[in-house]
Amino acid sequence: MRKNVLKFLSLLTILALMSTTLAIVMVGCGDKNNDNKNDPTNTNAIVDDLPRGEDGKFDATLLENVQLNLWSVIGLPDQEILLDLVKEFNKQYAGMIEIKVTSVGHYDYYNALDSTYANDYSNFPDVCLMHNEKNIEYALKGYFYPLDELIDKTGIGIDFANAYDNIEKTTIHDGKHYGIPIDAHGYLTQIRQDIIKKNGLGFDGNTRFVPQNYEEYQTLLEGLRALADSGELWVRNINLDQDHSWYQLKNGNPNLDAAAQATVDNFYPVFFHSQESDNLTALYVNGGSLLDANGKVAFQNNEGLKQYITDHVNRFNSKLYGDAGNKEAAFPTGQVVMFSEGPWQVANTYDIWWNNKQLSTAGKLGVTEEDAADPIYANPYTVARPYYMADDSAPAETASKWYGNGHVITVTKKVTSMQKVAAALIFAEWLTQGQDENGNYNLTEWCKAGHLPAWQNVYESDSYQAAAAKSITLTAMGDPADIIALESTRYATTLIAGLTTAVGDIQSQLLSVDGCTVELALEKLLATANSTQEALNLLNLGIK
Amino acid sequence: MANLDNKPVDGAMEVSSKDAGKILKKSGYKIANNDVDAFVSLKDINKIYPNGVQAVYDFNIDISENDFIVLVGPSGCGKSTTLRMIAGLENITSGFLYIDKVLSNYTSSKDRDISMVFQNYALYPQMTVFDNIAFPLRARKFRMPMEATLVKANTQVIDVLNGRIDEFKEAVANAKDKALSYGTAVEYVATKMKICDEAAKILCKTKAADPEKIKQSAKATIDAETKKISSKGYTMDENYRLLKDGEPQYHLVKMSKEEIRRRVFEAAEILDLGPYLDRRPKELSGGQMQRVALGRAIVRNAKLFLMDEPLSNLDAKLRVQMRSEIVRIHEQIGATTIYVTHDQTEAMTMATKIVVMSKGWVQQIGTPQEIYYNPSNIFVATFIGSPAMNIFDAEYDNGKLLFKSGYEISLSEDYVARHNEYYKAKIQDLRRMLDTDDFKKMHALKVLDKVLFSIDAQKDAYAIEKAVNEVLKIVQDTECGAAIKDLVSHYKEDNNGNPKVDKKWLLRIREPLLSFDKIPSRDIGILHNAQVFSKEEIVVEDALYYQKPKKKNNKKNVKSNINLNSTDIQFVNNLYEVASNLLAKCEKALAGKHPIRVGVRPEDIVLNDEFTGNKTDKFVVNSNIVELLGSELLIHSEFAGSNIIAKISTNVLIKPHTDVELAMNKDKILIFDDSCGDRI
Amino acid sequence: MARNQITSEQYIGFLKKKDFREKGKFNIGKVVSFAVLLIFCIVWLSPFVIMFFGSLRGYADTMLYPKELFYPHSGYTLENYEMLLLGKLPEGIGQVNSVQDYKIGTWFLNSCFSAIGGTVLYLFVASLAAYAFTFIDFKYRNVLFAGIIASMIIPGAATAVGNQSMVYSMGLNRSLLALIIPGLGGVYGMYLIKTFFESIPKDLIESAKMDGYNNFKIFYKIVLPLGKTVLFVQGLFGFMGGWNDLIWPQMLYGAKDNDLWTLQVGMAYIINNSKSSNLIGSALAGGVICLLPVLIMYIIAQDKIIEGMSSSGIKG
Amino acid sequence: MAKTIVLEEYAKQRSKRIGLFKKYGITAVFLLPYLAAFITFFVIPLFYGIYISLTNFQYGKPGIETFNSFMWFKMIFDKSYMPGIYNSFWLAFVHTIMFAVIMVPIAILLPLGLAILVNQKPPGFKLFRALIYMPSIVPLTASGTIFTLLFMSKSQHGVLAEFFGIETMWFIDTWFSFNLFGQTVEIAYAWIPIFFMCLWGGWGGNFIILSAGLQNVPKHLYEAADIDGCSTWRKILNVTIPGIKPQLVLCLFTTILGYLGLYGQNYVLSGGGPSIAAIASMPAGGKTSTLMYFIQDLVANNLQFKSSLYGLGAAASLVFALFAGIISGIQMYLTREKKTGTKISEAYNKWHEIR
Repeated sequence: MRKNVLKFLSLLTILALMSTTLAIVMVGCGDKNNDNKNDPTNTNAIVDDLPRGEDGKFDATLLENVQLNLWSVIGLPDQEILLDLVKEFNKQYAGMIEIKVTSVGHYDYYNALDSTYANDYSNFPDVCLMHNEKNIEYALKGYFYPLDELIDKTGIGIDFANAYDNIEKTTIHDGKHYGIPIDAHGYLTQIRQDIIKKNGLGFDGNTRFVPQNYEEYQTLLEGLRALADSGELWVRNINLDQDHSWYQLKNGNPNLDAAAQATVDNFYPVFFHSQESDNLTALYVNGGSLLDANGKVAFQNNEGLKQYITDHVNRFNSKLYGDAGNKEAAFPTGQVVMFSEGPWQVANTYDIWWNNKQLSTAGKLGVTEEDAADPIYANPYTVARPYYMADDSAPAETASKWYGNGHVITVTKKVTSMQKVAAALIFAEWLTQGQDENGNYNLTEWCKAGHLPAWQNVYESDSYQAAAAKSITLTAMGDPADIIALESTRYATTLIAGLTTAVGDIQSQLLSVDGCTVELALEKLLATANSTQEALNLLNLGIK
Repeated sequence: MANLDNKPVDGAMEVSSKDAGKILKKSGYKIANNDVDAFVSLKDINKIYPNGVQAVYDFNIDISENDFIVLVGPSGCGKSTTLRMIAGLENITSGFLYIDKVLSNYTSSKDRDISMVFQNYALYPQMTVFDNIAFPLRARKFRMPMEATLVKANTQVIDVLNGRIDEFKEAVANAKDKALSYGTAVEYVATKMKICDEAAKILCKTKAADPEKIKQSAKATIDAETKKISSKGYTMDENYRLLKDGEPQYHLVKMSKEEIRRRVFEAAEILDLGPYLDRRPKELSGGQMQRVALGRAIVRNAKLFLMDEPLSNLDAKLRVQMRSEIVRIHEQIGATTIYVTHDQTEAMTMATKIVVMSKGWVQQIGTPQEIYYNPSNIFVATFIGSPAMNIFDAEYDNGKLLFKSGYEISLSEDYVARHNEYYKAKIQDLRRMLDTDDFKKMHALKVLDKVLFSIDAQKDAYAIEKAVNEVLKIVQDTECGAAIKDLVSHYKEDNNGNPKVDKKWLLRIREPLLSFDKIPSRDIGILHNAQVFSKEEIVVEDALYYQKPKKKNNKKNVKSNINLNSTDIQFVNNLYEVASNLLAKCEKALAGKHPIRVGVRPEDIVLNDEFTGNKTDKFVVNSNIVELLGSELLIHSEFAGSNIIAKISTNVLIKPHTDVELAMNKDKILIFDDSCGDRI
Repeated sequence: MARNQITSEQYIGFLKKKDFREKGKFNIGKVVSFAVLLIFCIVWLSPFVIMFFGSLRGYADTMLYPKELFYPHSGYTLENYEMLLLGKLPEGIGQVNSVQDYKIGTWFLNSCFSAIGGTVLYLFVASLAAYAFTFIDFKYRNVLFAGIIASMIIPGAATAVGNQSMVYSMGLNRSLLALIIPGLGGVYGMYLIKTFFESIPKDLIESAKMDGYNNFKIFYKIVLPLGKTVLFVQGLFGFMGGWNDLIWPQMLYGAKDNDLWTLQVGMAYIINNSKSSNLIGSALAGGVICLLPVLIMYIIAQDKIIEGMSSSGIKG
Repeated sequence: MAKTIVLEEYAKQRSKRIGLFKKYGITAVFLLPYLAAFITFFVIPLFYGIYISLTNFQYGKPGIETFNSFMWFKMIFDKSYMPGIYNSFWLAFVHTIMFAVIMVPIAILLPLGLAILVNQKPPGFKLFRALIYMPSIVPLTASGTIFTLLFMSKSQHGVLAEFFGIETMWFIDTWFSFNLFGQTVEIAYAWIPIFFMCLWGGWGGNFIILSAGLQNVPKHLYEAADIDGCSTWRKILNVTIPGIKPQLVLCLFTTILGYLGLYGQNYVLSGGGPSIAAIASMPAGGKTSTLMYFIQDLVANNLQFKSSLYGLGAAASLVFALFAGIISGIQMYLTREKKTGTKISEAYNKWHEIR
């Protein structure tokens, strides 16, 4: 028997040697323009083949059909608007620049980026239109060029001064821009102002229905809860072609039979806040930050965030917060008064549905004259920024602000010809600063989908202000200056994941059988922060 | 599981049906039949397979204690099926099986206290030989006598301490130094000093340090034990078995490891399997495997041994050796054995009683000499004995046998008497049969069928009229005759005038004819032999009649689903026909000249000048092949139309292809009837 | 003999059998096993029933009347299937932020191609290798076989990145070949086929050799026909494996163009989307669509396979 | 003078050479396709994996890695070096072992019991055989959906919650906790849905192989056991189970490997389970994490880990392979063919001597 084992071992060693040599050989042939990948900051791989006019300056018209492959992270529904804009751009620059857009869903955009970069470099995109949070993380992985130098070289007039620096800061690392910011948006809170008005819980004499600060928000929630518990709360269903008559909770919804009634009758003023942006808003509004000066995880010692978490525990325990469930279904039936969701849904879906004409035509579907006449009852659905996040300890300059992420255009290291770089920059400049013939900015078209422009001149332009007046989302989102974008860090994924896991862990603990106390919640926050710190040390180890 | 020890209740007891169940339950479903005196007896055992093929017809046999019965016959004659029925592996279709006077038709095979050796040995591949043999002992509880073990152990301890301490010490020393892997030292001591394990254990534990103290404690335990036994109302006999008012008590208990080991070693000793006890079956040769299978059967010393062609897988030399071994073991153990084989030499050498079977019927039961010297019919004669008996076709003319080649043998007077008396008895027997009701019914059926199943006859009313009258005449004095008579009269009234033919009505007449239940199996056996062993070929549709070798039974041709309850069954080779033409033949035979078959065993054909006994006239034959078989010579030659074999002692050397003068030993000539093959 | 013709002797035997009422041993084993198996199957197939009925229930009913699973409040609707196959969203739901439209047709064809193609190719290659390992004894045969078997222990993840870069460097990933070629090295199937080939009696092969068959003819004419059953069995296991595999195709094509996706990857994408926006009905419908083709193929093949397996005696 | 050679000698050499070539040629033709696929898609990636685990390999940038002096292995085995990774790895290890210890026997005994029942050939056994195998052809996504629907909470109208009123929050609460080597290990309720999903569809292959094995047990052994007076239960123990030992060993081997590599069910049902705060951001930092989950988190799921900690994933999978190798080695040793000893025959000789 032993002779056999010896033979087996010898065979194994031969196999091992053979394949390791093969592996090294294979790996050797695999390295593609390695130096380009190692040092994220150098741009010397680019060949300067710019067509120059007589005066030595670059002239865009001399470009002959430069092909650009753009990956966009934008999903439906605002995907159509982006594609129209690109079609428009291609028409304007026909023959010179042609951009082909591949849209990869946010679910697997970065997975695709990584695997194509590693294994299938030939399919790697030239231009990436992606989230601004991940800009620095992927730049420092060696995916994107620093743009300032290139902008000067091509002479394309992108003046970062016009951009809001509170949004622009996520694209800057060691003073270099790695991406051109386009827009910004935060998570808005959807509010049933008709229920608030009907039950007389509005502010300044029941005329304003959006709580501007912490106390107003708290009183509104408690008021709704008290009424719901006593059964006097008036609610109605504003879904399309459902019966819109008011009814009090205690005598149940007239047009639902007993079985349906059983599943619907639990009422909560507000559902859990949706994960990412609300946590970051609570952190940034109260002056906190994910990392402190010397790069250590710091979100756990921010007083505001702690208050936000204690609110979570207390409000849930006192039945002010409801389970996540299906927010889109519970809101119109009057089961919940407020919930927070991304802005892209607001404009073209929620607004059209819930502020529909049926609510303003009296006589049909249980709508009384008084309901039809009253502007609030006619369009019960409104949207607002989460003003109530600021704790009293919040510093003045951040108290009225809120967190928002946005999109950014970057030029990838795949591009090795200056022409392509120029074309990309032209497109970026066209999208962000370009104007059509009667002076309104292309960016406004894009912002109509529910985004704030990252550029001041576009914000202040009357074309934008006119569009904003019409769109409920843009008016609600207000001034881009109030947006606090994510600090620029290479660990964005891990840090955001750390914060989200902490809050998520607490929320699910609340749902568990033995509930959750404030001390346990804070303890969990601390523990998760430590483990995130450890993950950071790990990543540092790996990246070195 | 039926418990083994309570008395079987008497089967013949008349009991009200209500409490019959209770009695049966109390006796553990064991019914004894006191008028059955044999140890194992089979009464009218039949086996009909679900597809209608009958494998065993009316098997009757009485086997007494430590008999060696051999069922022998060509393959497919139902011998293995019978054995499996006794073993309980097949259901018994009809008839009663008594093992040790207990009706055990439906007792499961493990309660029948039998052990079996299979043709392919059926050894458990994963167990060692020791485990294979010990398996039956470990598998169940046994009926062991209750013993006062403690008392026995302690008394033995005392008598060892009194006299044999040094012997004990030496045994213990022996046990240790040889590092016996003999289970434990205790068992070695126990076996060596012939004391029970318990005693050996006490001694070894205390190492007989100070004999006095051990003796006190032993005595104390003995008194305590005896007090306990007597309190329970038992008394103790000399070898410590518990008796209750004089009767030894039995209880069901698992056999102890030591007991198992002893028995298996004894079995191994008998079969000298010593060196192979650790081996796996697949590492053994055919002979060894067969001996292990035997060991497994022996070790349980069951009352009944069943062997299903155990030697058929062995080579010739080993087979001879194993045969003598089985016989030796049988004598040593003395258990009744039922042995199945298709090799007639095995049957002759081993059996005390041989059962020759053919096509499901028992041809003859008897001792080997009986079977060899006066076979009951031609099949048994040709089957037993090798080389086979020579058969000649000849004519019998009151006392003289005329062979085809003109050769003539005149028979002695008493033979002629026996011949005529045989035929008279046969004729009388057949006539008796033909008068029985059932045969009359068969006759009536034959007549009716001729009409019923031929299409043209149905048109001609007159033929029906005639047939029906004839049936009436045949049947009028049987008990169903009256019923048929009023049926026929009934026929006359309703269709008055025009004699309308009604098939349904004919079938209704036929119905009472279809029940025959009083035909004794002996008669059916005779008629069966007449069909099978008669000389001229009767086209017998074999498919239905015998157990055909298992063809791929595609649904079409095998009639597994004959609807036997329907009335329009058509009978083929009706028993009545067979009986009647057998009768005709016998009468003709009595009258005068009739064909006959003569059988002479090879050793009875002798050299004319050598043989001094009562021999027939000599005849000259040309020997074409001469085989030398050790001490005898086999001469193959042609005589009277069939080739014959003569067995001659070798002191006279016969060269092939020379003329030889042969003669037949007159009083060893056997005459067989032509039509039914019986020996006259 | 014509119908209903028997000998009188047999008829007498039949009469004896009738009045003795042959009582076969009442087989408790069969009755008990029937009862236990019946209960087991009912309990074990209830999830299938839940899945099927759940997928026939409209979106509104799922929310409002969760209790009425087997008879939905407003009757059975094919709404969920429409959503999956035609991409028609039931009203009352916002735009599900999916990016790729649902190309169930192409995904189904991709799945078929990769599962069937992969299995057939693997059967051919594995049976060739199994033939070599059983019937041709070359120098290091046993050691090599032991080495291959030992490789079964190593988990897939250990070779994941190597495989991935190998596939990309060979440029297989632009087509569906990347799902087929790596699978050809599978060990379990070859092991199964080898154990079965071992049960083929050696003398059959030797006699064929005597008649002048060379190895290929023996392989083609004798070993394959005999090995039909194990090829069927491995075919079933291979097809199931290929059809249900999710991690490997997702790793290869997960990201970009969805016309290279297999049905599993597509369904996983749909189910994740619908589960996040609480469309339980369409998630179940996705499950049913994944399951149906395999189910049909299994029902057709299972009788032959299990019969073949049992009679052929796959030892192991 | 030209070299002379005896003709016969030359003929022998030539035939030997051709023989050699023909034999190896044929084996090459037969073996080549399989071996080529096996080498390129298993052996080379395996050694490439080993190579990666020994260097600080960056996912995106092959070729620039340098030897990292067993950093990843130190991290897995040395508690003080990186406690988070150490804790989450060995917690996953404990989870995998406990689940395998519970699940493997069931996944062998249940199909064995059913195979024996089907082997009794009750009426309609063909239908039963088909139905029993059916759950295991269900793909992971489909069965995942069914079980999530079954185990969802009351507010999400899960079937168990609605129909049977079982209110436990399966994917949140912990069932019980015990401490092991000074650490408290919390067993989450989420393990129950995973257990049922594995119970439902994991063992179809075993059932088929065992029922095939049962057909080959020779009938006459059952008859012999009957005669020897066996009860049905003892018959199963002494005839049926030893008869199908080779199949049982094969099933045991594949089932152990299958459940050691448990990942799909955890990913689909509970996504690694309710997160444990202390190791929340570590790979597989949840209560239903398994070894494979730890590896997949590093190698595929979490992009940040994937790009910079790929080496750790490769190292972990090697440790896993080693560990699986040890377990299958033990299993093979335990189920090997026993050698024939000589103990009993010696005892017999002694016994024979004494008498």
